[in-house]
Order: sequence, then structure tokens, then C-alpha cells
Amino acid sequence: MSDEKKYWELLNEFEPLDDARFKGKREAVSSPTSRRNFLKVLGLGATSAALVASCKSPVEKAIPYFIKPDEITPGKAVYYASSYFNQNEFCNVIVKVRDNRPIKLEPNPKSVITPYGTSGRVQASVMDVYNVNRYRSPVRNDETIVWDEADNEIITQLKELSGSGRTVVLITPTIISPSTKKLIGEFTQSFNAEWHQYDPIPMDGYREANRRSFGTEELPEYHFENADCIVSVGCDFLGTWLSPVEFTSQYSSRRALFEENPGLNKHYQIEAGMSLTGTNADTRIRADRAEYGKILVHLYNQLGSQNGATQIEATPPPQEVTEKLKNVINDLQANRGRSIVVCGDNNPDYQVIVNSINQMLGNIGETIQFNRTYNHFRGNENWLEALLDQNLGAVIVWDTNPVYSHPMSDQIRAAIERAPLSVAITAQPDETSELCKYKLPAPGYLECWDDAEYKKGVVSVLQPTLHKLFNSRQAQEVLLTWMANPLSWQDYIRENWTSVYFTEQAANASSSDFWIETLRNGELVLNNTAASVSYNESATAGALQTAASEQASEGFTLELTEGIHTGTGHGPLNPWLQECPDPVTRIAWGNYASIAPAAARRLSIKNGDVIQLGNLQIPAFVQPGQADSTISIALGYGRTTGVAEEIRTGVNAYPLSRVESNYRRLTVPNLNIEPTGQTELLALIQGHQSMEGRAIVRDATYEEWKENPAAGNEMHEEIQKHHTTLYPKTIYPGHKWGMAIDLNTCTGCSACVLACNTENNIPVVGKIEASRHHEMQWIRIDRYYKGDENNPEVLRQPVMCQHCDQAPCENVCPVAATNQSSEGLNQMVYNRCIGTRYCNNNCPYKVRRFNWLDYTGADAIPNNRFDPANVTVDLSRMRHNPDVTVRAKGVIEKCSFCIQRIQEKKLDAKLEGRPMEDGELQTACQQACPANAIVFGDLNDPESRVSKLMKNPRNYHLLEELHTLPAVGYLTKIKNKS
Amino acid sequence: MMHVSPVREPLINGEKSYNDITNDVMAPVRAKPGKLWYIGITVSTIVMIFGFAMIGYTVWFGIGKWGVNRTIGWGWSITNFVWWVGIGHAGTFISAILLLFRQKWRTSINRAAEAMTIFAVMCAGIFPLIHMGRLPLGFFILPYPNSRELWVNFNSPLLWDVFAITTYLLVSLLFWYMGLIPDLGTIRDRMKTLWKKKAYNFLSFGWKGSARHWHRHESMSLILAGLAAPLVLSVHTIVSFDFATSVIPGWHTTIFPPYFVSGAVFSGFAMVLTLMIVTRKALHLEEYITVGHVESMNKVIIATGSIVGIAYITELFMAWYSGVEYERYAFLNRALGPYAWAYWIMMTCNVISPQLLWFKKLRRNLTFTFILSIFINIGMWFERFVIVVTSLHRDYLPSSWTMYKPTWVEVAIYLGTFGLFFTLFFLFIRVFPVIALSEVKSVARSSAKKFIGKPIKNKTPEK
Amino acid sequence: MRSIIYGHFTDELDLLNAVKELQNKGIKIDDVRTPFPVHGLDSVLKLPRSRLPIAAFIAGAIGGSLGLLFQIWVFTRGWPLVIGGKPFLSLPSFIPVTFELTVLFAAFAMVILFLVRSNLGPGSLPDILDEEVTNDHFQIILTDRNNSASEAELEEALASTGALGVKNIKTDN
Amino acid sequence: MKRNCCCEGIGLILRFYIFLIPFTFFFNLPLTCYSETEDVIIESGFSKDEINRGKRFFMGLLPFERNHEACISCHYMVSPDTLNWNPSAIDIARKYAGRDSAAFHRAVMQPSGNLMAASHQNFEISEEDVYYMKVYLDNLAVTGVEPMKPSINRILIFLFLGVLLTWALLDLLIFKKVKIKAIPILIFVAAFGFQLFMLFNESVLLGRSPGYQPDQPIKFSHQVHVTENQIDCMYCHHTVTTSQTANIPSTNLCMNCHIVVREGTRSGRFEIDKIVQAYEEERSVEWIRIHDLPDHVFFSHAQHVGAGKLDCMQCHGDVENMHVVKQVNDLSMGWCLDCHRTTKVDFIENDYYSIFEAFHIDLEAGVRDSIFAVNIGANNCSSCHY
Repeated sequence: MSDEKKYWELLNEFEPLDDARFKGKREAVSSPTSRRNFLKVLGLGATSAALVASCKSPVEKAIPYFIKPDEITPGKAVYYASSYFNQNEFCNVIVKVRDNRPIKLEPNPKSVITPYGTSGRVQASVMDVYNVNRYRSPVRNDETIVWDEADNEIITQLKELSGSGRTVVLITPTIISPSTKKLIGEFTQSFNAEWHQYDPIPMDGYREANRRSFGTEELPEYHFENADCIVSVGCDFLGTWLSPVEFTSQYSSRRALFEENPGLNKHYQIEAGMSLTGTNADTRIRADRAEYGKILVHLYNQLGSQNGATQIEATPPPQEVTEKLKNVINDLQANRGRSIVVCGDNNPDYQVIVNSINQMLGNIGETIQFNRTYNHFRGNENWLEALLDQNLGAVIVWDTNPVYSHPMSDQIRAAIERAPLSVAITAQPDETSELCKYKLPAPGYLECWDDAEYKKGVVSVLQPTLHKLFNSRQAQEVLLTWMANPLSWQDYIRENWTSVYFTEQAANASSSDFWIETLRNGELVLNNTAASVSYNESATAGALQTAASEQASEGFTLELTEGIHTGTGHGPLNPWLQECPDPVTRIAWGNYASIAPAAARRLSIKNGDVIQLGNLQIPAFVQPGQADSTISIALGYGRTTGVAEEIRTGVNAYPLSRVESNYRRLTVPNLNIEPTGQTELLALIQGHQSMEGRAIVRDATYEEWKENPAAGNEMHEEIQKHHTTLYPKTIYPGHKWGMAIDLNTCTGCSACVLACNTENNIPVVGKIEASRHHEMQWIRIDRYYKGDENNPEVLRQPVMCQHCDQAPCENVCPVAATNQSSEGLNQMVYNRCIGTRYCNNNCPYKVRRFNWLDYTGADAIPNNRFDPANVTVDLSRMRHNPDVTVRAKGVIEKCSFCIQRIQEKKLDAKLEGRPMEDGELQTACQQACPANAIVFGDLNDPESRVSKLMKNPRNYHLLEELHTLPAVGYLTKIKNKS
Repeated sequence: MMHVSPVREPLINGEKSYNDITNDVMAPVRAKPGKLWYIGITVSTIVMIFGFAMIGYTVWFGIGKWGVNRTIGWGWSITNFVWWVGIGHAGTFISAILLLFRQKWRTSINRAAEAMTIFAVMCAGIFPLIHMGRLPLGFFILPYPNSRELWVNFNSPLLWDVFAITTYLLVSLLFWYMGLIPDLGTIRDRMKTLWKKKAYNFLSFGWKGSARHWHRHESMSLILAGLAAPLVLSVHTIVSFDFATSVIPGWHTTIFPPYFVSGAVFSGFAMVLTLMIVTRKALHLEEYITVGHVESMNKVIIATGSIVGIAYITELFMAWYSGVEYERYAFLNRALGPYAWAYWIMMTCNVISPQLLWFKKLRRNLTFTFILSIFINIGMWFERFVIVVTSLHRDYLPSSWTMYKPTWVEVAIYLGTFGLFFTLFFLFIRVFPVIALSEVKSVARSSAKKFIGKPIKNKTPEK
Repeated sequence: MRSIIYGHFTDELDLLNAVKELQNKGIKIDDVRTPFPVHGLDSVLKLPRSRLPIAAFIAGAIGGSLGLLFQIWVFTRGWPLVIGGKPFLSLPSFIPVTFELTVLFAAFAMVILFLVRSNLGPGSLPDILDEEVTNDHFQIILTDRNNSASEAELEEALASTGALGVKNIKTDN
Repeated sequence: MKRNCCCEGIGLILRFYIFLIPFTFFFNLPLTCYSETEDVIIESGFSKDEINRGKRFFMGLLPFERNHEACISCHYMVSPDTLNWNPSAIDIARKYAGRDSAAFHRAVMQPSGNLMAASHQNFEISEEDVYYMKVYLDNLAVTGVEPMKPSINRILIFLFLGVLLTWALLDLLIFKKVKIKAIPILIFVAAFGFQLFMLFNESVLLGRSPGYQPDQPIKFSHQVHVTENQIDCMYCHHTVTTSQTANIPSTNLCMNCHIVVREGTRSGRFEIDKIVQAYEEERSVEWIRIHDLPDHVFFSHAQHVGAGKLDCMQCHGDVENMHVVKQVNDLSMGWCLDCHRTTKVDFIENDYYSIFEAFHIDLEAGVRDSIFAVNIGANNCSSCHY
């Protein structure tokens, strides 16, 4: 039946190809089959009539390449090294390209920054490339024009304007590309332009603090892997802060608790809203957002008293917090030089205090170093002045959206509208670009040449993996054209590299070898000499004073946080990211105001009640663990431009943020909540929060584990003893695939969920369907609360198909569409499935997913597609993995352990005539996991990592007392409680 | 000649000759249908068509148009399926098992009850079909030879269902129809219009009442009854396997087969009562379907109802006694959880209300019986709802717990099956004799209140 | 050419007496037609015990064993699948289908055999001599082909038992 | 392209034709739907007379006299045809559609290849005739060839059988017009049986097409290339051992040889010119796909040819002796499975299989003499469906 389609879309639909790599045409084409589809529409009765009538069947054509490029083998994937960068997300990636279409991003194991794992946003970014809302050609006002026309007009005007003394302002996000920086330098010179970098959620406060404390504006590198004690004051370093993928890897390396790696770090999180990092902390101390300053002062004072620093008069934080801080102080003191204190506030005074605490603890130079400093977050608020200036002549907005993300949105809007020339260079339409006179389409990052120096001395390249889909031009190319520079951007980069970096390496003798080598590795590591900074205590006193004298907030304090999936505002464009539930609240599609249970009870607010906050109306969500007088709202939602109307979810909370003494502040004190009496739908994926005392996530404390590695898991052995069966044991002659998941390293970041989405062509169902529990993700990350509702302990568990040896689902399928493979996989045959959902009912893990409606367009019945996110149009379908069936309406699907990867790797081994190596085969979720929490392999091989983990005393199986004999094992969660 | 049994209550009231019986029972077939009948069949046909349109809607757009979700894969569809199948137990139970036990009172009600059985099973059969996500490919469940060399999964209770329900439907149909052919012969001979005569002759398979045929017919009926009796028991046993063989707490119970069978007979008898109390009035068959019949059925109801009650309590006990936390929670959740209202409706209707039938006065009170029978039907529907939905909605992993609310599509389909059921029933009472003529005649002599052996004169049937 | 002589009674007891009477006279009764199965008539008429039950048993046995063998074949030879970790030959699972097929085969075989043996079926045209036979007439049918006695003798014998409406018709077959 | 149209049904139709008479009207409806109207003739801009004149010449009809055969005797009207090696009329028409009459005249009168020279020798055709012939061909290039009359649809037979068996049934049960009962019974059984047979056959073939042998845009002969010229399969289909797809050679690969080889021994220059032309126009040849598995089947050539060392012929049949490729096997799932059950796995040479320890022990002990594909999971559902 052709309801399940491997998707092959025409590349040459868009424009003739010029790059050598894209020369030629696709290998195979399928014309829409009508007969088989037609039959399915008819019932069995009418089938007989159609059967005998079927004289003609459609002709399928097979169209070869005109000239087959050497590196492309039709039907095999090609991999290119590249990089992803957006705000605080940077990953060196390998792009998997099938038939000229990038379909998957994988971590680059050679990378020194992100050798394993990516973030969920990186995984989902494949969808961005195929976004239907992208600009397709240059636009002047509302009129489509050609590039030459746009170039000529803009150049003339630019020259005129700069000649007549008007300012030309170029606003970009933080540029980490050295070549681009050089180019912009040249541009500003030739057009006498000002260049400003703008970050929607900036870290200029941090840079300012470092300038005061260390005399350098650089953001240091943090080494969480070396920290035995981590104290974070409202800093979500595992979720959104600075470099979360890198930090997750570092952090989790110290959470992987084994006999050979027994040193568990200790993590204190002092925070108001429940953040991803807070849910992972060993001890989470709940404190109001307005108390952060006091807490930092208190920490300084207490530590200072032991380290000989001057004390400062200050009201201490509330008793309950101070009480708990004693342990924090003791542990910090005990781990001098092996601890990290971080704070997630852009207030430079706070950061100065944090700097001095770290200095006091001897962490600077140890866990916090200024060698490979971060190059991103260079944005500040200085651009506003230039933009709002009456003398503004031309504004060029390059891929930034201040109209959406800045509280002074109205003034910015007016300034842009007032400017004689306004140009936006961006891939996707946004609120700012819509205001500009000229909208110049830029390609997505997978269509681009670029380079990036994310951390000092680590330079990466980006290379295009897809021929430009639309009539777009990279911003750098645009600048080159305007400057009448004859070089292509690719050559420009190459020239820059040859002149700057070629000399700094010795491995390659010729510059072309060097270039090719770099493209292959994706990254070049330069030997920077370690930079030394000198600490300057003088700034601390003032900072302490300011922090100590902060007014207490009356009423509620609002805390704006970066949405873990939406980021600063790119997320809503991507339906995968919107559909991926928040790891803490488990809500998909939209933001909400998190409010503490006690406060909610006091104001009689229930989940989904819309409340009025300033001039913002937003549904409330009762969040256990939320500080009583703090409300948290995620940023990045409420986009109105560039997002299909059906998936415009959430509210834009940026207007509530404020600029205080030239620094963006994401807190608002003294707010009142007014219920509006309306309610709004929250797509709550997980409805029940407690484990009901069941041994689902088994946990123990570090102390208990040291006594007994099987602590918290005693029942495992007991249950194993009781496993008896009348039936003979099934024999798996070759492989027996299994997976082990370390609950202790898993942070819940959801990269695996999104990797699985991308790899396995999982459909998007939209807010309404998701709220009806029709979500389709094959992995879910269950989150349970334990204990006090005011500050509960959080336990997480990624659950996918457990591939049981004695699977309850298999017994009940009437058509045997699911059964056991000889390699221990629970196979699901979509084309056999008739959709009784009996298997799903009988699955104790509820991991099977049913295609309730025609989400994919693969169904044979016409006019019934349900695709609110508009991702089944031909353009979006190019993202599909051709090795995985796109499922039709009415069939069950579930995790297959990435069977397509298993088949591919087995075949590779067979062709090479060698046994498979352990670790050679990685599932998509495993590959994407920055925490290294997932291990996949052959259980028949006693030496494989997964076999060893299965024998670990911490290992258990979910609901093992049911004797389903899952192939997935979980390692107990061990918390380092004090 | 008068045979009035001193101990037993007569099964036929009034003074009846064989000819009277023929005429009384045939009256609805012969007479022109009344206004009520036309209204009834119009309404039920419209409802049926709407229900089928909604089935089409579901097949076209997908099961997502229902309220079921990732945790509760079966909602109203399977609830209705089990309910209808349960109702479909009475007819064959009455005609087969009571035949084997030589209960003569069955003769007045078995025909209608069997018809009801068949219609109910037809309604039931719709649901497992339409709950499939890919109905057009539903033929995959048939073990037919194919070039894929694929067969079906004989381990699956759902497949057993396919066999059980089809067999039950076919055997019930055979049993019913074989009982009908002598009566259809009777109607044929009373018909005056040629085409009607021909049509009824066609339907009656050319029955002529020969002693040899009767001899074989009786022998066949007995064996069919012997086959149908275990079949009746097996059908709901197998339906109960859908739940009992699973791992879901609240489903995974060995008590299910007997519990389901008695529940089925319970609900089936209730439905028979609901229908017969109306039918006897509407078709003026009060003398054939007597209060004595109603009482006998009420006795079966109280017996099966009590078994069901014991089963409920046993379930609770076993859940506690097993010591399995999931089982315990499942039953606590039934009684106290978000769906407790359904549980208590079930308990009230199925366990408490039938106990009133211990009073003979109430047993013989038609109005009370009618109301009670509707109560039982409601209660038994909720029993299935409780089993299907409350067991699923909170199973093993709390992270997956959800709630379920039907959509109007599901409601419309359920109503549509009522439409189908009543449409068929309305047609049935006009076309076929509602009471087994020959069987009633065969017991008339011994069980009628007043039997007139020889008619006063050789009168011909009324026109 | 043969003659069919028939008459009827309005009470099954009279019929039974008449049948006995005629048999005592040595007259072979061609057919007796009644509106319902008259208790004791088959023994009086000495109808042989029906062999339908045997047929039903055989058919049931065939159905059951075919069903069972088929299932065994499918799971051990046709395409052995590991389902829920069960062995290929998991006999308990095969019981329901085997049972249903047994019943189905037996029931169908019996009904079909009944219809064939009785020459009944859709469209079969009965030789109805008295339409009241399906109402309240109990009819005895004699034919001269089966009896040595003459038509008149038969008619008289029938009438003498108290039969009403004795008639004699001639047919070709 | 028609696949497996009902040749075997025709005999049956004739026999049943007497019964068809009352239904002729009804049955003819769908037939008439197929025939195309001829209103498009003036589309090419020529008058009907001119076209007809050219047509008559091409067809060799009166009043033209000549001492050689008519064009149509070599250049058939079928499009594209594989009945002979000569280019079909429509191919010629399309090729010369954009050129003037003089070029066409040159092409006809001064043949370019040996083969053509041999058959076109002693041609005496006036320029006028060539002009009108060109007119006719230009028109043909626009209008295309008249479609072949479709044979009677299977559904008609099926419906007819339905009518027949209904009649038999009605007669048997109700009308009883036919004295001998055996006749309606026989008709019923036969008609119903044949209907079932048709249904069964069609269901088996549903989505499958053994014997499918479409005409390709170029008369590419595997026999010529493989058998006569000894080119290895994998010279052209070179990804077959490494990729899931066995590639169809790209145009430039064809040109590796055809840069030199410009005339075939059978087809002359015409067919090879097509590939040369495609190369010059930088486009791909749109071949008709023959072996086409359903979309939900993941078949890997690398697995079968690369790892399994199967011969191409095993699935594709004797392609090396086919001028026109034909699907030999039905490519049904059962066909796959059966092969997996009987195909031995190279357990000794390939080290990948070393993990199957139990099997190796069995092999050494002689419990098994060989391991079949099915033993190592070739018939797992997930081997092909995921």
C-alpha cells in the first residue's frame, strides 16, 4: 500500500543547480499511485469490482542523473561537517545528507566543544530549512523584485545617505564568525556605517562585571566536570545559560556513577522558578527571585568570614533559606578550588559578587578559566541610541528581531519606519523585517558558507549541504556585492583562513589541503596561549552595597526565562520544538505563568485560568516548587510573523522586560495578579505528577549507594528470582539489542525526543490534538514529583518502547503486525497494522502511538489531512528520512530502536566481512544525548557496554515484576543529598 | 378438553384453539401496520442512517474524531460492543439452554428473543470493525491464503472474537431460521396474494409439515441447541478474554469468563423484558406472554444479577488479597477515583436494584419490571464502561494517566446502532411471527389455561 | 399415474388413534402432516432414528481438527513467529478457534443435511393438499402406489378413522 | 502502458457474446469513452489536405507510385515501439519536428548510417513528397498516435458473469423456466467459479505485475550490451553492491562508450542518437521503471548482491537475453520469503557471522549442513518493513 511513502522530492523544482555537488538530478521518482490508493478508499465490496477493472496501472518513471557526482551514491547518505549557532546554542555537527537533502544533524565526535550530543533545538533545526514561510526572493515593500534591482537601489541610497552625513546602522546578532567580522569591518568603513550587535537575552552584565573584576570583558570557560560542588543561584546552565550542551556533557560526566567513577558532584540550586537545572539539583533551595541579591551577599559574607574578606552589613535572606545555605557554605568551603558558583542574572553587581566568591574559593584558574573564552553574547543596548537618533539614515537589520524582543518595541518600530532606508536580511519573515522597506531573503544555515569562533581558538566551518532552495543570498554575499567586492563569500572565507589560520598550523603543507582537511573535520583548534587575568577586588564593595540595599518586592516578582525549546524566539517557527513538551512542566505549545501552589490556592487560580500581569494576559499554571511570590514566564513565544496562524501559540512576554541602567533585566518587581475569569487550553502532556509510591523511578542517596551499589534497587534481585516461566526461553542466535539508560545522567533536556522526531519522521499534531493526548513522540521524558509540593524532588525517566522479550502487545494483535524479531526487537509492521489499538491498551508502558488522524498526508483517503503546522507540504516533506516509512492514518507506531540504523550498520559490517563493533551503532536518541545517558548495543556480546550496564547493580527494568522482560534497562537515580 | 395444571401457572391465558393461536400470532403480519409502527420505523431508520453517516465520518477522518487517546485506546466502541454482545446472549440462551432444560415457558418468548439476539450481535459486530484505524484493510483478520504467506495471530483474543462472534451469529441465525420455517409455512398458507405466497414459500423453504420433516427437525433442533448452549457460554467467555488475558490491572482477572457470561444473560434478559413488555402490549399478545413469563424471567435475572454482584465483590476481595499494588489501586480507583460515579451507577443498577425482585409482588409487576429492566441495561452498560475505561485510564505508569470523554461522533454511532436494532426489530415484527407458532401449539394442550381442542365449527381463518 | 388419498383431523389425539388404526389394517401411511411436532407420532409411525447427530459429530470433528491442524501448521510450518515470547506451538491459545470451528462445522453440516434430506430449501415447491395443515389440520396421506389396497378401500379406511374431508386426487408423478 | 490486459478473456467473450446483445448499449458506453475525437487535426497549422497528402504517401496509399516499400512498412505507427528495430513514425516525427523540410529531405535521401543506407538505397522521392510527408509528420508530432483500441474491460466480463449467475439463481429458485435443473446449476457454478477465479487472480496480482514489459524511450537492448558486447552488469549499475539502489546509469556513463559507438548493428543510428542528443541537451533519459516494489518495502541491493553475493539473474531473470526487459518474477512477498528459506548464507568466509556461535557449533558438529538466510533473521518483519 502506498499510504506509507518514502519521500523523494524534486530538488530541481526550485532552480537550476550550479554547484558541482548538486549537478544532476535525482535518482528515482515516484508518481502518485492511484490504483492502490483508490482501492483502499473503497470497501471490500467495491474492491471486487475495482479488482477486475484494473487493467491499467500507473507508469513509474526512473530518472537517472545526468552526470552522477562522484561523492553521491544514490540511496546512501553523505555526511558533511558543519556547525550550528543560534544565540546560546553552538554545536559542531555532521549533517546527514540523502539525495541532496540534509535530513539529520549528528554531533561531530571530533569536536572539542560538543564531541557528543546536541541540543533539541539543533536537532529540530532541520525543519527550519524547509520552512514554508521563508522569504523566497527579494521584496521591496510588498513587491517582488530581482536581486540586481535591490542591489542597485540600496547601494545608491546607502551612498547618498552616508554622503549626506546620515548614519548607517547595521544591527546583527552576536557575530562569532571571524571572516564575517572582518567583512563587516570592511563594510562599515566603506559605507561609514555603525555596526551593533544585539542579543534578545543579553549577557552584557556579565561582561561588564568581568571587566570590573578581572579587567577583561571575556566570558570565561566553566569546567563543571572538575567541580565537586556546584552552587547555582538561579542559573539554568543545563537548559539555557551560556553553553548548555557543553555544560550538560560536563555536568553529566560527574553524574555517571560507577565503581570506576565514584565521585559524584554535589549540586545546589537556589532558585525561584523551577528550571531544568533546578530539577536536576541534589538540593534545590527555593528562594524568591527578589532575594537573589541578598543570597549572594549572604554567601559572600559567610564565605568571606572564613576566607578573610570584609563583611558587609546586610539583611540576611529569610530564615528557611539561610538555614539551608549553611550546608552550601560548608560544602563550598570544603571544595575550594573544586567548586563553581554561578548566578543567572544579567545584573553586573550580582556577577561581580559571584566573581569575588569564586575568587575567594580559588576557583578562578581552576574550574573557571579565561583561556578559551566564549565569543558569543557580545550584544548590548548601545544600538538603541544610534537607532533612535534623528539622524538615522539607513538601518540594515540582519537576522535580528528587536521589534519582537525588545521592550521599547514601539520606538524601534517608529525609528525603522522613519528611516529613509531600511533593509532586512533574514531567512524567515519576522516582526522587524516586515517593517523594512527591503526584505532580502537569506538562506538557512544548512545552505550557507560560514565560519565560527565560538570559543577563543576553536574555529569551525559551516558548509552548505543543500543547494539554495529559494532565490536567496547570504548576508555576507550581500555585503560583498554592495561593496563591489568580486570575491565570492566562499572564497572570501577561504582567503581569510589561508591568511589567518593556515600559518598557525603545521599539519598541512598546502593551503588547499588545509582547507579540505578543515572542511572534513569541521573544526580547527588553535594553540592559544593561556591568558591570565588579574583579579581586582575593588569593584566588589560597591556591588555588595547595591545588592544589599535592594528593595524587597511587594506583591509578585516576575521572572522571565528563556523557553527551553523556543529560545529567544526562533522556536515558535519550528513545530517540532513547539510540540516537544517542556521538560519541567510537560506542557507543549505555548507559554504560561508558573505560579506557586500556595499562591494559586490563595488567589483561587487553577491551571489554564488566564491572569492579567501588567498589560499581559496569560494562562496560569500551578507549578510545584515555584517560589511563593515569584511568577515565571518563558520568553520566545507569541511570535506573530513568520509563523503559520494555526501554530501561533503563547504570549510574547518581552514587553515586560526592562532596560535598567543600560542593561536588560528580565525581572519585574511589584506585580499584582488579577484573574480575568477566562481560561485557555494548556496542552498538558502529562496529567499526573506523582508516582503513587510505585517503584517506577528507583532512587537512592549517594551515601546509600556507597554502602550498597544496589541501594534503592533491592527489589530487582528479588524479582529476578521470581521470574519463572513454563515456556522455553526464546533464543536470539545473533544479536540481541538492548539499551541502558542512566537516570542519573539524564537531565531531561529532550534532545533525544527531537532527534527521534527527526530520524523517524514523526508527525506534528498541533496544540488541540496534543492536549487530547494524541501526541506522537516515540520517546517521552516522564517527570514525577516526590515529596513536598512547595519544593518537590524531581525524578525523570525517558520512556520509549521497552522491546520486551515477552511483550504483552504482541499477543493481542489479531493480525500479527507486531512480533518479536530474531534480534530481540519488538517489530511493528505498519503496512500490516489495521489499527485496533489493542496493543496500545495492553502495553503497560503506554509507549505505542496511534495515528489518530491523517497527520502526514500518507493516507489514501483524500481531503482528510490534519496538519495544523503545515509541515506536510512538499517543501517540508523534504526533511523526511527516506529510510523510514511515513505512517498513514490508522496505524500504530512506536520506537523501533532505529531499525533503519541497525540494518545499515549490519550491512556495512557484512559488506566488510567483519563483526560489528560495540558502539559503532548508535540510535538517534543516544547520538543526540549530550549527557551520554543512553547506551545501545548487543546484549549477546558480554563485553559490550550495554551488557555491562545491565549487570550493574543499579540496573533495573521498568515494571519488571510483570515479567515482560524488557530490553531496556534503567540505572537508578542517585542524589547527593546533604 | 381442558388441561389445567394444578401446580403450574398456565403459559397461555384465555380460551385458545390452534386456530386462535395462529390467528393471534399472525395478526401483526397480516394487518396493515399502524401509525405507531410507521413513526417507530421512520425514527429508527433516520437514527440508523445518521449513525452510519458518522461511521463514514470516522472512517474518512480517522479515529481521532473520537475521544479516545494514547492511554485509553478503547472507549465507547468496545463498551458498546461488549454491551450489545451481552444483550445478544438472551435469545440463544432461552432457546438453547432452556430447551435442553425442557423449560416450556420459553416457547412464547424464544422467537423474539432470538431475533433480538441476532440484531444485537449485528449491532455488536459493527463496533470491533469500526474501531479499527484502517477499516478498509480489515480483511487482514481473516486467515485467507495470500501471496504474502501471512496468516493471522491465533494467540490474539481479538481474533478469537472474530471467530466467536461470527460463529455465534451464524449458528444463532441458523437456529432461529430453522425454527422459523414451519411458522413461515403457516403464514404462507394464510396469505392470499400470490406474490406474498410465493415469497413466504421461498422463505419457508417449502415447508409442508410432514411428520418425517418434523422428526428430523426436532432432532436437529435438539442438537443445534446442544451446540448452541456451549456456544452461548463460549462467546462471552471469549469476549471476556479480550480483557482477562491482558496485563492491565482491572482486566487481568480469572473471574471474568463466568462473570461476563452471567452478566450477559442478566443484561440479555433485561433487554428481552424491556422489549417484550412493550411488544406484548402493542401486538396484543398478553395472553401468550403472560405475567408468569415475566416472573420466570425475573427469576433468571435475580439469579444472574446475584452472580454478577458476587463477582464484583470477589473482584474487590481478590484485588486486596493479591497484594499487588496496581490491582489494589485499580479497584480503589474504580470506587473512589474520578470515574467513581460510573462505578456506583453500575453497583446500584446491577447489584442492588435486582434484589428487589425477591418480592413476588414486584416480580409480577410489569411496570416495575419494565423500569428495572431499563435500569439493568444502563447498569450493564456502565459495567462495561467501568471495565474498559477506568481500568485503562489509570494503569501502570502514572505519567500516562489520562481521562476520557466521548465525542458526539461516538454518541451518534452508539445511537445509530439502536437505530439499526429497532429498524430490524420493527421489520421483524411485521414480517415474521413474533411467537414460535408451532412450539406454542405443541405446548398449548398441556399448558394453556383453557384449551379448545376441537373448534366448534370448521371455521376458516379470519380475513 | 397414482392416486393420493388424504383426510384430516382437528385434534392430534384423533390423529394418533387414526394412524394406529390404519396401521392395524395394514395400510401403509404415505405421509402425515401436522402443524406442530405431535408428541409420539414418530414412534407410532416407526420413523427410524435420525442420523443427523452422527453427521453433526463427524462434521464437528472435521471442523475442529481442521481448525486445530491449520493453526498448528501456521505457527510451526507456515511461518513460525515469536509472539510474546511464547513457543511456536502454544496449544492453549488454539482452543477457542478450534471450538468455534467445531460448532460452526457441525451446525452448518446438520442444517444443510437436514434441508437436503428433507428436500427443503429456498424455492422448493411443496405439494400442499390442504392449507390448513399448517394451522390446525392433522393430515394423513395415503397413496395407492404404496398400498396393495385399492383407492376406494383406502378412502374408506381413512374415512372410517374419523378423518374429515377425505379426498382423492390423481397425479402423474 | 497496459499491463496484463485480458487476452485470455477474449475467447470467453465471444462465447458469451450472444448473451451480450441486450446489454450492448450499456456495455458500449465505457468503450466509447476510450476513443479519442479527431478534432485536433488543425492544431499544427497545416490544412487537412496537405496532411492527408503526406499521410497517404507515408502509408503507401494511392495514388503514389514508387518502386520501394511504403514508409510505414518499416516505421510503424506505434509509439514507441519495440516491434522492430526501426524508428517508429512518431519517433521520427518528434525528432524532426523542429527542423525544416530540407533537413528532413537530407536525412531521408542521404542516410547517415550503414543500416539506414542499406534500406534507404535507391530512394526516389520528390521534394514535394518529402515536404508533404514532413507536414504529415509534423502534424503527427503534435497530435500523437491514435491510441490503440482497448480490449474489452475485465469488469465487463465480471459484470456479465454476475448477471448470468443472478439469472441462473433466479431461475433455479423462482422462475424455474429451464426444465433441466442441471443447466442453471452448472451456469451458476461456472459463472461464480470464474468470478472467484478472476477475483483471486486479480487480488494476487494486485500491486504486482509479472510480465510487465513496457516500451522504453530508447530501444535499449540488454542483450546487445551484455551478451553481444560483454559488458558487465556492474559496469553500468555500479552501486549495486554498495547502495540499496542499483543505479540507473547516468547519461554521461552511456557516453563513455557512445562517444565512439554511434551506430548499432540492428537499430542503426537513430536510437543511439537519442542518447547523444540527451547528452548534448544535458538532460536525463526518463526511463520507465519496471521492477518496482511497494513503498513500504525497504529492499537493499547491497544486502543481496554485495553481502549475499546473489546473481542479478536470480531476481531479474535472464536480462542478458532480453531485447526488451520484462519483469520475470512477481516480486511478491511470498516470493521473497521462499528465497530466504532456501538461500544459504556464507557463514565461513564472512566474519560478520562469527557472532552466531551456536550455529557455528552446529555446523562443526554436523547438526546443520548449512545456514539459510531465514535462520539469521531474513524473514523478520523488520528486515524489510520499518
